[in-house]
Amino acid sequence: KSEEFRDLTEEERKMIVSTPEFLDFVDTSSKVVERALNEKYDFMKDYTLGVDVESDES
Amino acid sequence: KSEEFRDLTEEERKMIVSTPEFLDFVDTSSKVVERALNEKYDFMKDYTLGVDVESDES
Amino acid sequence: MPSEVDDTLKRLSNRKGVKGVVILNGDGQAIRSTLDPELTVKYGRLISSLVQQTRTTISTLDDQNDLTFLRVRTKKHEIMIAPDREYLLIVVQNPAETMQA
Amino acid sequence: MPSEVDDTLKRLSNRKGVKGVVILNGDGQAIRSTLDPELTVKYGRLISSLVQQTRTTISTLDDQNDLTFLRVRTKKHEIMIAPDREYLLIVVQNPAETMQA
Repeated sequence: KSEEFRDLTEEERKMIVSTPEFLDFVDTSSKVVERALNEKYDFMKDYTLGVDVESDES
Repeated sequence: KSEEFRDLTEEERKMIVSTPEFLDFVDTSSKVVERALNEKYDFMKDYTLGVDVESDES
Repeated sequence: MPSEVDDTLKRLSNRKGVKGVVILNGDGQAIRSTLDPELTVKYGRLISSLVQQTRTTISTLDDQNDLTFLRVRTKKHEIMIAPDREYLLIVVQNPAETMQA
Repeated sequence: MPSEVDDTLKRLSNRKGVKGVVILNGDGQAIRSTLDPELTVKYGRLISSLVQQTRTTISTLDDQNDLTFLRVRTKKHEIMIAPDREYLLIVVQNPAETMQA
């Protein structure tokens, strides 16, 4: 865990960010995440494991 | 990974299954999972990462 | 009441799209399982070690934080994992079957 | 068009409840991040290694299968991880803020 962990240089970032593969990835993955964020109902809202709260609104 | 991996005996299972901690756990965790299963909308339905399908119904 | 536990598991495993339900103890040993014995041992070993690493990851990022639920979406199915200090509930489901039709 | 990427990231990070957005390459190095540099490196290292182990777990269970999405729910927030062969999108959100109010 103490191995070298180098940051990317600005040039390396620029190069990656201009590839079609990267643009595709950002487009697709951001849509999936946005959809997940859109879920209106939080299935864990009333629950904490170990603490039971009664509430049923299905 | 080749270490011994012993199954629980029937008696051990019975003992665990009769504790209040275990009953609480099953009650709470199964409710959380049932709620997750109830989510009507699958945020990944139209997407496979790497394959982009256009569809917007927000 | 053990039969209550088995009723709950039966209800879960009868849900549309649910392929299997497993309950593990902290050592990854199965207390209940609807999967065949070989797959149960495989899941027990691999999923409990994955949960362990996830816990470690979370507490390394913030030692005041803790894992409460894990959802692993794969090409073939989704694995839902509900952990507490002692036990682990694993539900394997096929989202396509749950959602469509 | 890099600015398109930055627009997308800005849109994501402006969503209610979203605490941070990070994009990593396959070595866990950040290509973009809205977290501070120290936290970015920590997330890069830990989350990419967690995704690695999750991938290994999934393919050990079934070598025809592959990870598509990972959701780690914690006491404090949810970490959503969208991986592909090369890159990793990480979004940290506070579900309470997204859902309530």
